[in-house]
Parts: sequence; C-alpha cells; structure tokens
Amino acid sequence: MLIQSVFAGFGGQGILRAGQIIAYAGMAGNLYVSWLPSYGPEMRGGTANVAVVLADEPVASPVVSTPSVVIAMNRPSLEKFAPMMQTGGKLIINSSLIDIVSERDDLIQYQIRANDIAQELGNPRAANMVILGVFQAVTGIIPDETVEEHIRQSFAAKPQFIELNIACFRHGKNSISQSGINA
Amino acid sequence: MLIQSVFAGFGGQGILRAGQIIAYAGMAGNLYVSWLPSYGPEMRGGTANVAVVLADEPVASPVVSTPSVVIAMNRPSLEKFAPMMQTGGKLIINSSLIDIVSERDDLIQYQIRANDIAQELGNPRAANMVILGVFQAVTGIIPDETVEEHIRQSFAAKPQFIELNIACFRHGKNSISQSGINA
Amino acid sequence: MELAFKISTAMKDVPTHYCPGCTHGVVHRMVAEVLEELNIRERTVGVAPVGCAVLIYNYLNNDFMEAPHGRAPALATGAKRARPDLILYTYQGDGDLASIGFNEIFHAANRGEKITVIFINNGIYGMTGGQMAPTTLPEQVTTTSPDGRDVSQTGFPVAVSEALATQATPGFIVRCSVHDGLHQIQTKKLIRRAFQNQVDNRCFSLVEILSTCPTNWGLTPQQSLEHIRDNTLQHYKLGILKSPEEV
Amino acid sequence: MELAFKISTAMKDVPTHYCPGCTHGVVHRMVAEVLEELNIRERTVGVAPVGCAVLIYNYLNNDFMEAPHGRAPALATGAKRARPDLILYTYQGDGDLASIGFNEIFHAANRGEKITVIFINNGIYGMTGGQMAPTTLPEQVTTTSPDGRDVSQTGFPVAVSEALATQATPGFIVRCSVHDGLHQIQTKKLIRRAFQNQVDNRCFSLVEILSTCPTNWGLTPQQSLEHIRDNTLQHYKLGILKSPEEV
Amino acid sequence: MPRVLIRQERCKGCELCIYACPQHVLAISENINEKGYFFAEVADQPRCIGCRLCAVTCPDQVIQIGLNGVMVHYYDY
Amino acid sequence: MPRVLIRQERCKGCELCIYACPQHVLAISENINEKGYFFAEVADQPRCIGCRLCAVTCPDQVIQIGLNGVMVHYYDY
Amino acid sequence: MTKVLMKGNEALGEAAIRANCRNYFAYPITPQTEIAEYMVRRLPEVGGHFVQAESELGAVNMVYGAAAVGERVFTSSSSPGVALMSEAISYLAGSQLPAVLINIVRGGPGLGGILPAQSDYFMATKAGGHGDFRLLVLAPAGVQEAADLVMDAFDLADKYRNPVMIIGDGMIGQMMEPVEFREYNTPEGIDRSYANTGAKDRPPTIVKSLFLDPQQLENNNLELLAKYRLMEQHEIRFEEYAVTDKMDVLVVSYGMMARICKTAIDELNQEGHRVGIVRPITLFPFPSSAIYKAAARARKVIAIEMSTGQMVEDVRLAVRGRRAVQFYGRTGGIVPTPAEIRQQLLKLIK
Amino acid sequence: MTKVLMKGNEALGEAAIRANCRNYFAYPITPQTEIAEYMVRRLPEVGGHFVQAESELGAVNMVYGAAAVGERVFTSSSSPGVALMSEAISYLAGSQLPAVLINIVRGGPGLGGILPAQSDYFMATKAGGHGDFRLLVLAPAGVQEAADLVMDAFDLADKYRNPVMIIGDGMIGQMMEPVEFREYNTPEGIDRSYANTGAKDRPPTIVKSLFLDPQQLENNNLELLAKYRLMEQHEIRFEEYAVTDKMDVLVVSYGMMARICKTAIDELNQEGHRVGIVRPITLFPFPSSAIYKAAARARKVIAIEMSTGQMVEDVRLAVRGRRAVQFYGRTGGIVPTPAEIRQQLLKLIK
Ligand SMILES: Cc1ncc(C[n+]2csc(CCOP(=O)(O)OP(=O)(O)O)c2C)c(N)n1
Ligand SMILES: Cc1ncc(C[n+]2csc(CCOP(=O)(O)OP(=O)(O)O)c2C)c(N)n1
Ligand code: SF4
Ligand code: SF4
Ligand code: SF4
Ligand code: SF4
Ligand code: SF4
Ligand code: SF4
Ligand SMILES: [Mg+2]
Ligand SMILES: [Mg+2]
Repeated sequence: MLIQSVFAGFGGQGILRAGQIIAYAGMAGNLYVSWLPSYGPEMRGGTANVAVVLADEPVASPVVSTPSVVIAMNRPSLEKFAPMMQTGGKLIINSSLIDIVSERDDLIQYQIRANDIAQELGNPRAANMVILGVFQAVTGIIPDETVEEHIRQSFAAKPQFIELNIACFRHGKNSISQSGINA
Repeated sequence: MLIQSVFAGFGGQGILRAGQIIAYAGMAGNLYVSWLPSYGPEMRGGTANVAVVLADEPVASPVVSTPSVVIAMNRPSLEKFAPMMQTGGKLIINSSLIDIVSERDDLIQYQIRANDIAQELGNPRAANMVILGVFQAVTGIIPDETVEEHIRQSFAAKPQFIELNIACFRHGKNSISQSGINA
Repeated sequence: MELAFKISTAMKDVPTHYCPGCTHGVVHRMVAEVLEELNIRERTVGVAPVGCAVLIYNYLNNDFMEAPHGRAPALATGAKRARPDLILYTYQGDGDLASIGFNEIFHAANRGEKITVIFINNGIYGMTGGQMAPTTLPEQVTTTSPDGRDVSQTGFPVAVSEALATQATPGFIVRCSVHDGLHQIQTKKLIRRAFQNQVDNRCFSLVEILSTCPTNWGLTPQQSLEHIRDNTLQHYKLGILKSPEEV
Repeated sequence: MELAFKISTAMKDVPTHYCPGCTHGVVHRMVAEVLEELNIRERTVGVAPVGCAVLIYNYLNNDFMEAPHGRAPALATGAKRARPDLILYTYQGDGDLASIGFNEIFHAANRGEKITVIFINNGIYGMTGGQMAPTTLPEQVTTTSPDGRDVSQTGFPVAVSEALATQATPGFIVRCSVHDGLHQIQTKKLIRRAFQNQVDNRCFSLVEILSTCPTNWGLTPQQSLEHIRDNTLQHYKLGILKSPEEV
Repeated sequence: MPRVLIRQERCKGCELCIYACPQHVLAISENINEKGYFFAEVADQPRCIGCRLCAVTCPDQVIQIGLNGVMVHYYDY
Repeated sequence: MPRVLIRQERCKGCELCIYACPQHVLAISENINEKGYFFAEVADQPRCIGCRLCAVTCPDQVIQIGLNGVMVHYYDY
Repeated sequence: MTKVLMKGNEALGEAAIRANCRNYFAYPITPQTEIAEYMVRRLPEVGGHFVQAESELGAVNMVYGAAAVGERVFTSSSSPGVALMSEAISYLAGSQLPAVLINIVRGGPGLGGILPAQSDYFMATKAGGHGDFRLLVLAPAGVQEAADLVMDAFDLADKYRNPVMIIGDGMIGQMMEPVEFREYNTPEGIDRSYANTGAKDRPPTIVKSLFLDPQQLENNNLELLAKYRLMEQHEIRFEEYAVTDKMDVLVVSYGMMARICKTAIDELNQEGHRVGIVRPITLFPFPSSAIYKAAARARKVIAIEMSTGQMVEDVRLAVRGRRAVQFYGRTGGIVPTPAEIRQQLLKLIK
Repeated sequence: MTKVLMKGNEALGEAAIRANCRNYFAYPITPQTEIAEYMVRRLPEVGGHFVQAESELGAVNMVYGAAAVGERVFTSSSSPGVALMSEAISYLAGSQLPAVLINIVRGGPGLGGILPAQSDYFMATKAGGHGDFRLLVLAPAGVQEAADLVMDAFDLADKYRNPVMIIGDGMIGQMMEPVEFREYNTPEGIDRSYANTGAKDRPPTIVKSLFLDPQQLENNNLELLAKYRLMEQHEIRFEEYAVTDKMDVLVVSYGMMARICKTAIDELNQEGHRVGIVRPITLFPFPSSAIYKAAARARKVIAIEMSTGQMVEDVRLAVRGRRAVQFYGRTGGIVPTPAEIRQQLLKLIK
C-alpha cells in the first residue's frame, strides 16, 4: 500500500495543515508517513503544496513526482499537478474556485464545492477540512476516528473551532458517493 | 658546481643586499641562481638571513639546509648555521661582533673584523661589503668585475657611497690569504 | 492622450514577485524613473542583493550583476574602479546591508567609492520568511524574536546611516521613507540626488529608505505604512545626515 | 624592600617579541595589572587577535583562545553567552578590528555583549610589515601607500569609536592614548572601568588606545610618541564617547 | 481633465492607491483579475484632480495618469 | 627613599623611560646586554622622587620601583 | 519515548538539546532556518543560549568561542553559508575543538537555488577550508537517523576533539517524518582540560592553531592525522542492503538519494535482478573497504548522487580499479525519481 | 626582453600587468603581501586600479565586480585568506566569470604558520566553495614559470569564462630567480557579450548564479561540466622528467616540491637507479592519463607533497589500482631536502 498524495492550493488555504493532519493520523495508524512541503520561491503569494506519502513500508522518497491522489484547492494547482498524476489516480477538485476538470480520462475526478460548503456550515476558512473529508472518503486507509482525533489535536489551541472543523470533515467525507464523480 | 650559501646577521646589517648582489652577479655570469630570504617571524628584531644558491645547472631547491658557505655577521647566526654546514664548508665570521669560532673541525673558517675595517675605511655600514669581499675570495666563481659592477648598480641611487663600498669589498677580498684562517 | 504619469521605460513591463503592497516595488519604480530622467540607464550597472530584491534584474531595464549576500558594495567598488565611466548602484535590504554586509558598506563609504546605494530598511528578513534583522524595532515579533525583540539580549535597532555619517570621508547619507505621498515624493528627489552625485563624480551616496514588509509584519499594506508613521519613525529620524557640501 | 611599582603577577615573566619601544607592551602590562587588581585573572579568558599581539597568550597569565583575523568579538560573544560567569576580553589591532573585523565588533557592540575590548589603534598593519590600515593618517607613508595615504582614493581614517558610539545600545566607548605618562595613567583607569563594567554585568565596553609602531612608522620610540601627540591627536579626539550612565 | 488609467491585470489589490487618493476616486472592484486579486478601479473619475499620488504610491506600476489639457502643478516628481 | 630597579637583561633600550623621567634619573648604558641592546641604567639615583613614570611607560616590564619609607602620592595608578 | 511527527530541521534542533547541547549560534538561510526558529523557542526553556549572529562568519566564530570554553555547541547553515565558514572551520579543526556543524545542502554553485542537492560532498569531506584537516561527516537518510546522528555527533566531536559535520539536503530539513528520540546520557569522563575555563589553580590553557615553529606545526598536523586514522579504524558506518554474491549492479549512494535508490532496487530485485546498495553513513571516514568488498561481488558499480559527481571519486578510490565505476547524477535541486533510477540501473543490467 | 632577477611575488604582479590586466584588489597576508606592495607602485604607471580591500571578502568581491564589467582582474592571498573567499569563488564559477586568483600557500590548518606548504591542494582542486564547480589550477615550479603561467591564466580564464587559480608556496613568493617576460598579446576576439557594460543598443546583460528553476540550475551545472570536460581535453599540462621504461620508482610531485625531487632523482639516476617524475602543471585538469601511462612503466609509484597527503588521491585515481601509490609528505612549513627525498626513494628502490 502506497499513497503518494499532493495537497495543493493558495497559501492560506490551510493546505499544509490538512496534509499534516493526515500524516499524523497515518502515523497513529501505524503507517509509514512523510510530509514534505514545497519550499521553493513559488511559496510567496503563489501556490503552496505538500507531498504526503502513506505506506505500509518505509517511505523511500518523500518527493512525489507522480501522485496517486491530488487535492487541488485552486486552479493553478490543478493545472500543475493533474498532468503529473498516475493513471487511475484520484483528483479532488475544489469546485468552489475551479470551474474546470482535468482533460485526462485516466483519472478519477471528484468535484466538491469546498468553500461553499464550509461557508454554509459557518466557517469559510474550513474548506480544507471539507476536502480532507473527501480525501478520507476516497483513500480510506486510516480509521475515521483517528483522523478526527488529529483534527481535534490540530485545533487544540482554538477549541471553539474544533466541532465546526469536524463537521466540515464529515460533510466532505459523506458528500462522496463511493463510486466516482460527484458534483 | 653548486654553491649553497647562507648570508646571516641582524636585520639592518645589509645581509639581504649582499646576497642580492651576489645573485645578480651570478646571473650576469650566466650561472643559475636563486635568492630566498627567511621570512619567518624571527625577522622582527631578530636575525635576518638569505639563502643564495649559485649553480651551473638549474637550481633545484632554493632552500639551503646544508650550506657550503655561510656568512655569519653576528653570533646567533654562527650558532644557528655552523652546525648545519656541509663538511668542508666555508664559514666566514664577522669577528668584529663574534668573539668565537665554530667548534667543528671539518670546516674552513675565516675571521674578518668586518665592522672595524668598514669603520676604518670610513663607512661603518659597509661591513656587509667587506664580508662580501671575503665571500668572493673564498668562492671566486664570478669574475671580480661582475661583482663590482653589481655593487655599483645596487648603490646607483646613492652614488656617493659607491666607491667606498667597492673599497670595502676589495679590502675584504684581499684580506684573505688563499689558504685558510685569517685573523 | 498625454500622460502626466507614465510607466518608466527603465522598467521592464512584467509583473513582480513582490507581495501585494510591498514597497520594494515603489522604490524600484523610483530608481527606474531617475535612470530615465538623468538619461543614464544605458551606462548604468546595478548590483542585486540577496534578499527579496534578488530578482530586481527581472524588473529594471539596466545591466545587473548579482552579489553574494551582503557584498554588493564590494562588487560595485570593483566595477566602478575598473570602469569609472559606468554608473554603479547597489540595491540592498537591511539583512544584506546592515547585518552580514555591514563591513562592506562601511568601508565602501569610508573609501568614498563613487557609487550609489539604495538601502531598503524594512526591519526584517523578508526573503527568508521574517526573521529578526539588526534594524527590527524593540518588542517587534519576528520568527526569531517570537516574544518580541528583547533589546537586553539583542540590542537596539542598528542605525546604519548614523554610523556612516560619523566618518570623515565626504558623502551623501540620507534617511527617508515611503509611508505616504509626501515622503514618497521626497524619497524620489533624494534618490535623484544620490545618482546625480555620481554623475558629477562627487561622492559616495546612500539613501536609506524606511520600507514595509506587510507579509512578515503580519499587517495589511496600509497598516504597514501606518506602522512606519507611528512606530518606525520613533526610532529612525528622517533627514540628510551628511552631504558633500558640508564637508 | 617594599615595591611601589612591581611587575604584575598576571603577566608571565618572559621577554616579548615586540620591537623596542612598541606600546603593545605597555598596554599588555596595564591589562595584567587590572586583572590582578580586580582579582579576576582566574576567571578571565582573553581572545588573541591576528596581528602583532597574536602571541599575547605567551605574555598574559590568563586563559586564551586565538581568533581568526578580525573575529575575536564573535569568539568572545560565543564564550560569554555560553559561560556568563567568565570575564571575556579581546585585544585587537586596527587591521583586525577596524578593517576585516569591523562587522563583528559593530554587532557585538550593538547587541550589547558584556565583553571588554582593548583596541590598539597604531594606524598600521604591524605584523605584516607596515601596510596601510583604515586608521592610517592622511599622507602617512606605508608600504601600500608609498606616496602617502591619498584620502581621495582611500578615504579618511576610520573612527571606530565614533561609529560605535552612535548606536542606541548602552555601552562604554572611550578613546585614550599612551603617548605620555599622564595619558598612560588615564588609559589604565579606563581599562579598569572597562573590566569593572563587565564584573558588574553592566554593558559592552571598548577602550580604543592610540598606540605606536616605531618599526613601521620608521621613527624612534620617542619620536613615535611625539607623532601621536603632534599628529594622531589631530585626527583622533580623546575622551569618553559613550558611557552606560548616560543612556 | 485628468484620467486614471489602471492596468487591472497587474493590480495586486493592495489598496495603497485607494488610501493615497485625497479625492476618494478609487475603490476595490468586486471582481478578481486573472491572478486572483480584487483589483483597483476608478469609482468616481470626475473627482480626480490629477495629483498622481495614486500612481506614485502603487508598487506595481499599475496606474498611469492621462491628461487632457494643463496639469496642475501640485509637486515636482 | 625610592629606588629604581632595572632588569637589564630584559631591557630593549627603547629609551622611553629616559624621556619619561621628570628627574633625569635614567640614562642609556654604554654596555649592551645579552640580546644586544644598550640597556637603561640609573645614572643619578638620588634625584629620583619615586614617581613611577619610568615604570609605567616601560613596554617591557623592566622597571620596578622600590621604596623605603612613605610613598609620595603623585597619582593613582 | 514516544514517536512524534517532526520536521527534519526541528528534529535536528531537538536532538541537539537532548544531547545536552545548550548553545546554538546561527544566521538564517533557506532551507534550514527552521532550526533557528525552533531553537529560539526551545533553548530558553532549558537555560540555553541562542544568538542570531550577524552572519555565518559571526555564527561559526561564536561556535569557536563556546567550544573553547568547553561547552557543547553547534551551528547550522546551507551551502553558501557553510562556504563562508571555511576559514573558521579550518581554525576549529586546527585548534582541535569539538563542535557540530550542520549543512542542509542546496543547489549551487553561487547563489544557485534552494532545492535539495548533494553538491557539497567535496566541501564537507575534503576541503571546506585551508590546510590538512578533515571533518568527521555524517549523512543521515531520514529524520529519525538525523536525530540519532546529531546525538552521536556531539559524542564523536568530544571523543576526537574534532568538528563533526552533519550533511543533509533540503528534503531532510523540510520533511516531516516520525521520530523517536532515544534516551541520551552524556558519556562520562570527557576530558575538558583543553578548555578556557579560567586559570584557577592551574596554568592557563591556550586554544590555538598558530605554531610558528614549523616542527611544532607539523606535530600538530601529525596529531590531527593520527586522529583521522583512528576515525578510519573505529568510526566508519554504512548500511548494506541487498548486497549479495553475483550482483548485477552495486549502487553506492548516500543520504536521501540512497533511499530513493532503494525503492528502485526493491522493484528490480522483485523482477529477478540482483542489485545491491552500500550507503555510506560516514562520508569521512569513508567505508572504502566495505565498498571494495561489495564491488568485488558485483558485475558493475555505479555511484548515484545529486551532484555532477563528487563522492564517485571516493568510490573509485575504494574500488581501486577493480571495477569501472559508473556515475549517475542530477543537480540543481532536481531530485531523481525511483523510476529514473530504475531506468539507469536497467541500462547497466543489460 | 632581458632577464631580470625578481622576487616571485613581484614577478606574478609584473606578469599580470604585461598580460594587460589593469585591476588588482587584495588584502595583505604573508607570504604574498609583496604582490600588493608591487602593484600599488606599478598599476598607476599603466593607468590601472588598485584597492586595498577591507578584507579578503572585500577583495574577491571587488574582483567579481570588475570581472562582471568585462575587465581583466586578479587577486592574491594565502591560505586562510583564500578560504575566506570560498563562497565568492563559488559565485565567480557559477556566474561564469573570468578572473585570476593566486594562492601562495602557507602551513595550516587555522592560523598555522607562514612557511611554505602545499596543503591547499584539495581547496584549489576540489572544493574551495559550495556546489559543483572547478577552478582551472596552475602550479608553477619557479619564478619564470610563475610569470609565464600568469599570462596563460588570464587567457585561459577568458577562454573558459572560468576562474583560474595559480597555486604556489611561500618559496615561490619570496625567492628571487631570473625571469624573462615573454612578449604578450591579448588574444583577439574575446567574447565579452556577458559583461555589464551598459545596456546601450542591446538588452541588459545579467551576471548571476541564481536559477530558481531547478532545471535551469541543472542546465547551468551542465554548462559548467561541459567546460571542465573541454579543459580535460585541451588544457592538461605536465612535465615528464627521466620517465623511462622499467623505472624503479615513478615520483609524482608538483610545484617547488617537484624541483627538489628532481635533484634527488638526478643523484639516484647517476648512481644507476631509474627514477622518473611526472610533474603536474595543471592540477585541475589533472594529468591522469600521463600518470597512468608512466606508472605502468615503473615498479613503484610515490606521490610527494608538502602536505599530509592530498594530491596523492588524484594520483591513486589516475593509476586506477594498477600500482599501489606510496606517499611521502612533510607539513607545517617544513620543506623536505633533496637528501631526505633521496632516502625515501632509496627505501622504495630496495
Ligand atoms: C551567505 C548567505 N547567508 C544567508 C543567506 C540567506 N538569506 C537570503 S536573503 C536573506 C536576508 C534578506 O533580508 P533583507 O536583506 O533584509 O532583504 P528583504 O528580503 O527584507 O528585502 C538571507 C539571510 C544567503 N543567501 N547567503
Ligand atoms: C584572513 C587573514 N587575512 C590576513 C591575514 C594577515 N594578517 C596578519 S596580521 C594582519 C594585520 C595586523 O594589523 P593590526 O590588526 O593593525 O595589528 P598590529 O600588527 O598593527 O598590532 C594581517 C592582515 C591573516 N592572518 N588572516
Ligand atoms: S516578503 Fe516582505 S519584503 Fe519580501 S516581497 Fe513580501 S512584503 Fe516585500
Ligand atoms: S611591528 Fe610595530 S606594532 Fe608590531 S611589534 Fe613592532 S613596533 Fe609593535
Ligand atoms: S490622480 Fe490624485 S486624485 Fe486622481 S485618482 Fe490619483 S490620487 Fe486620486
Ligand atoms: S496600489 Fe497598485 S497594486 Fe495596489 S491596489 Fe492600487 S493599483 Fe492595485
Ligand atoms: S620613579 Fe620617577 S623620578 Fe624615579 S626614575 Fe622613575 S621616572 Fe624618574
Ligand atoms: S623603557 Fe624599558 S625597555 Fe625601554 S629603555 Fe627603559 S627600561 Fe629599557
Ligand atoms: Mg529586510
Ligand atoms: Mg595595527
């Protein structure tokens, strides 16, 4: 088992944190994990992204050059990472901000209105948790409780936000039917 | 033919210049020459010395570790270099300032009251030329005129001193009988 | 239509990598305008720093060399001595000039190198993500002064211009600011004088410009300008600290 | 017989390598006397420079580390931060401190490192045989200014103490001289204050001492002292430039 | 008659021009440009006195000031 | 009664003590020491007032001042 | 001890603290500034000392000062910053001071870029400074190993009174991986008699590298040389993986690059090829004899680095002509993928 | 041209002037300060520019500036000063700027001493700085050759747009020997299109080593690598002396050390032994194949250096295991005598 994922978006969209929660949860779930943010100059004002690898053997390369799962929180991220994906890879698209899908027909694509949903649930900044839910739904190798536990830990300093973030996560998770594209 | 000589004394005794005159004259005489001053910290306030090599083949090492000729202008120089000399080497001692000779019996030693002679001839600072004369007498591989020519060149900036220096040189040269120690 | 304010031909027509509201862009434009106004762009060589402005050569339309961190004044010295007919300027941040490179600027100033230095004092290491600079204000929070700069441990903000102005070699040393229109206009004039000095082969010139880093200050661009007005100016007095006429 | 002046126990009883009449020896003795008087020799660590005083550890009877050229203040900083109970001092020449090492001294002073700096300003590179220093006087002949220092090319003498004194961090910055008995007595007192500040954990202290290099100035020892009186003092004003009490 | 010319695709929405304008001519648009910024736009052109402060303050060379007629000389620049 | 004690083998003959002495107590010897320097010596001990200036100025720790009796306090050192 | 997920840079800092190091001096530079940002928070909690130096020259010379007074100390930087330290590193080695230096390598030369690279191998192992000296160089291949090696580094530095360098790349610095800090106890009986701790009841100590008498200077060099020979006897570390008889290819690679190679090797071996790897953990002393022996068991040998070819020279020296040593490298911040390595290895296998 | 007797340091400076170099920036350090002291008098006579820099950092970065505006320029220093220049030297190489650097080596590490040494071989040839780069390194064995090589150095620097280092030791700097300056003409058609000469009637030039895109940075590295390969093809220089078939011993040694070896070799050969020497003149590119071939003709091979063993690694690489390579070295400023070398060689002969 080897999940080579990339979480990508604007700086400030909570992309690194979402990746971290998954990495922590993976570790707690006794998986081998690595989390490697891009730290290039593209950081400034541009996109931020992090490669998260989950595996049942030691992680060889933390660099993900052909991702099996991509979370694209904005359009430049989709344009950058979709072409690099493995055949059969899962592409999760924040359709609140991205009005296209990838032209590749060898990917499984999921669209979710993450910002809108987060907004509706009362916290526009929790779009990352919505999409994390989708990630959980389509990968599903860590128990839900473990992920939720680490969402709680991640927001331990701001307990007032915990439940809302959990709600967003669950909404994201449940908004995906088990098979295929969802609008 | 290989002369590995060391000219040694206090800084200010004109030791480097004496060596330089010989090196220039050697070059003019179509010999291979090298001139290498000590540049260690002993320079400051202590002794100054220069290794001058004259040879009819290219000079291998400008460093003279077993000199065949040593000019000792002061006692520390004698004490330092006499023990390093080749058997049969020629040790020229400024007996104005050094009241001993080397204890080695395998050297040819020459004593010359260089400072006194220079003083008597009217220029106490020309002791180096007196002793250079001795060097010329005991080595004799460069024509006298060539050496004198280069003494002239060396003092070109102060022409008033030229003849006096030449006189000192000649006196030194002539004060040495062809065979052995001279007092 | 005639243009009362137009984009300088000494700038390349490309977007910059600077964060929104970062005043690096303002000063870039002023330098470009001066090169154009003095008609010296074609004989001017800039020296890029290491700092957020490391890519300045992508924006200004003159020749550029890129210096190791802090060494721009040495590069400018070598270039200017070798080719006195060229106009040399460095553009440096406060990490670059006031920290690692303070020796180079001090001695270039002291030798009276006929170069022009644009010194962007934003009180922080912008490019590396917001560490404390020697010019960081007391109590200011940065990633390496997370509880605010503790002057008892790290000292007070370094005053570069004051330090340089004490020395006897004639020079033009000024501090100005771009936190509002008035000061921007004045800054532009001082930059022009700093280049004019070089055109006239007069003296070393340094223009220290109080500048912002909204991103690492954690403020909006507007708040950043207000921060200069309300806080930075308490520690850094504006004015001409030294001018060649005096000496 | 009682001794009204005796050789300090903080000095080793060995001859120095200094040239006859070189005032390095005078200052060495004063430092030793202060260590003895303040009873701190046994917890004092000196930092040797690269310069004629590089062998100072052969003469003073306290622990010593030897710095790369110019970096003594950084060594002292690291040592003092790691062991605040020790007394740290550097002893540096003007090539060491004012040229290659000016950045280190400037920032150590500005951070307010609680160290003591003895700065020997003899206006020349003694150890390497008499090259121009940043502090060389205008028109002074050195091996790298054979026609005399040309201030239009090399700038005016660097005033280290003035530059440091401009900064806001509290400190003790003084300039004194050893060219005659009166000034020697005063210098000793200032050195004592500079160490006392550290004993009291008060502030950074630097004592700049106008000093001689008879050998490379080409003067007798006595002429050298007169040279300070008649020439050096025109360019370098003596006095307390900054004291912690003021700030 | 001054005219503010805004290259909206270059604007980073920093709003500095808006605060700089003494006449409240400018405002932030409700739309975003290609780079994702809410850009500056002219909200009230007739109030503009052509003082150029918006252009002087813009860090991104977004603004030029056009002029029909004589320029009022508020300051040298 | 002050007494000037000179460690002649240490002296480098720089003469600074001689110029420093207000009483002209000291002079350079006609002899040289082992290191080859004409060393300082006491030429006129009775003139000595024990002011210590010679010792303060000597760069080579050559001079100590001995004292029999009370020291006149010219200056703190 | 429990496992925590930690950024490499932070794990390096935390490991130093657990190794009872209380002094850290540094100047910011990507991609390792997080070490400073971590230490500035952590050190005060344990009574330690941090100064953000005015430059890398300042930082490394502060390290010199703290080491000279007998305290554990380290600094960290990235390639250009480490190059700036060259003179002082030579001084540290010449004065026989223990200290730990971390280089999180980025692409060069010059300002280069900030992405991962291994192009400072020469600088670390041969000559990051003037004169005859060596650093003991440790190259971790992940966050856990980085933490472990930091602890060892302090002990080794004390054992040999020699600076020890940890060399990683941008990946190690920036990535998070699980890490468990082992129990650490400072070895007993570290001899600090060299240190400047105040000449109380003993003669002064002098920490120096100046020996004007050439014979003394040669003696100092011979002392150093003797230490390096001892290191070669006692400190060589490496990992062998899938090293068998009759290998098609032996790979030599270090650091993160070696991990990537291993993935490619696993794949190939599952397909029935025989590829093994020796991963040097100490770059100096270099595991020459292990490589020599392993090379003898392989048809072909290849060194793989994120550089244009530096360690390959040591591999060739190790193999002593017994096999031709091939080289594959990428530079400038490009991290080769397992697939890319696989392809290179396949070329050799055929 | 007539022969003059000249100090090595001065001959280096004079040769630079005759090679039409008009810019020199330096900071004093023994044993090469005479270069500056000479240039400060000579440069004004020819309209050149000298600045005594505030430090070696200042000096080498002034060199960078002058090189970037397309002018010939050089600096000189000795070991610790050159180590300080490491970062900037990497920048020079990365930015592909021509410049000449002179290192008159003294004993190290650290402050070391001021007497002759060869212990900066690694720093010159492998890694005087970070990243993948090389200097072209020339090692004269006397004052005449030093003068000749300085002239070549400027041409080579321009040809490859790469810094060239002349490496000598304290002896070369301090000794006087006869020297004859050859006629020199700057080669025609040097391409200065890289230079910052003012963007008049052309787009701006940018002299830089920053490439944030790793692919571009790799490309820059590959450009550099291609130059180094070209140097290896075209610029290798060495001297063979008494290299014959069936040698008892082949010596490899460079610089003044090689001259001393030659005396010992002459003596031995007169006594009927067969000893030859290969003297590398370019240390990078290294004359590997000449050494390989010569080694094949000798029973034994020995590298002799004034260091604890640096070039010997390149000799071993060159010999590729075909012969064991012995080593003899002295360090710290000690210059071996011919007699001492003779003794070492005799040991091998027996
Ligand atoms: C030798 C070296 N040390 C450190 C760095 C890392 N570095 C890059 S930019 C910078 C500081 C930038 O701050 P500043 O000069 O104030 O410019 P700003 O980004 O604020 O405009 C540092 C430390 C480097 N590139 N080289
Ligand atoms: C990095 C480095 N550069 C240069 C030198 C050579 N050097 C030794 S001492 C010195 C200058 C000494 O002058 P100063 O500091 O004024 O001390 P002084 O000898 O005058 O007391 C120099 C340049 C060195 N040792 N290391
Ligand atoms: S980080 Fe700061 S200085 Fe750099 S571009 Fe952004 S706002 Fe400007
Ligand atoms: S060279 Fe000058 S500073 Fe050095 S010891 Fe001699 S007189 Fe003193
Ligand atoms: S020109 Fe002046 S008035 Fe007009 S929009 Fe700009 S700032 Fe406002
Ligand atoms: S100042 Fe410039 S970038 Fe900022 S909002 Fe106005 S037009 Fe846009
Ligand atoms: S103590 Fe005073 S009076 Fe006596 S010899 Fe010394 S200087 Fe002269
Ligand atoms: S001052 Fe000291 S060294 Fe100089 S002459 Fe007097 S006693 Fe001798
Ligand atoms: Mg800044
Ligand atoms: Mg000095």
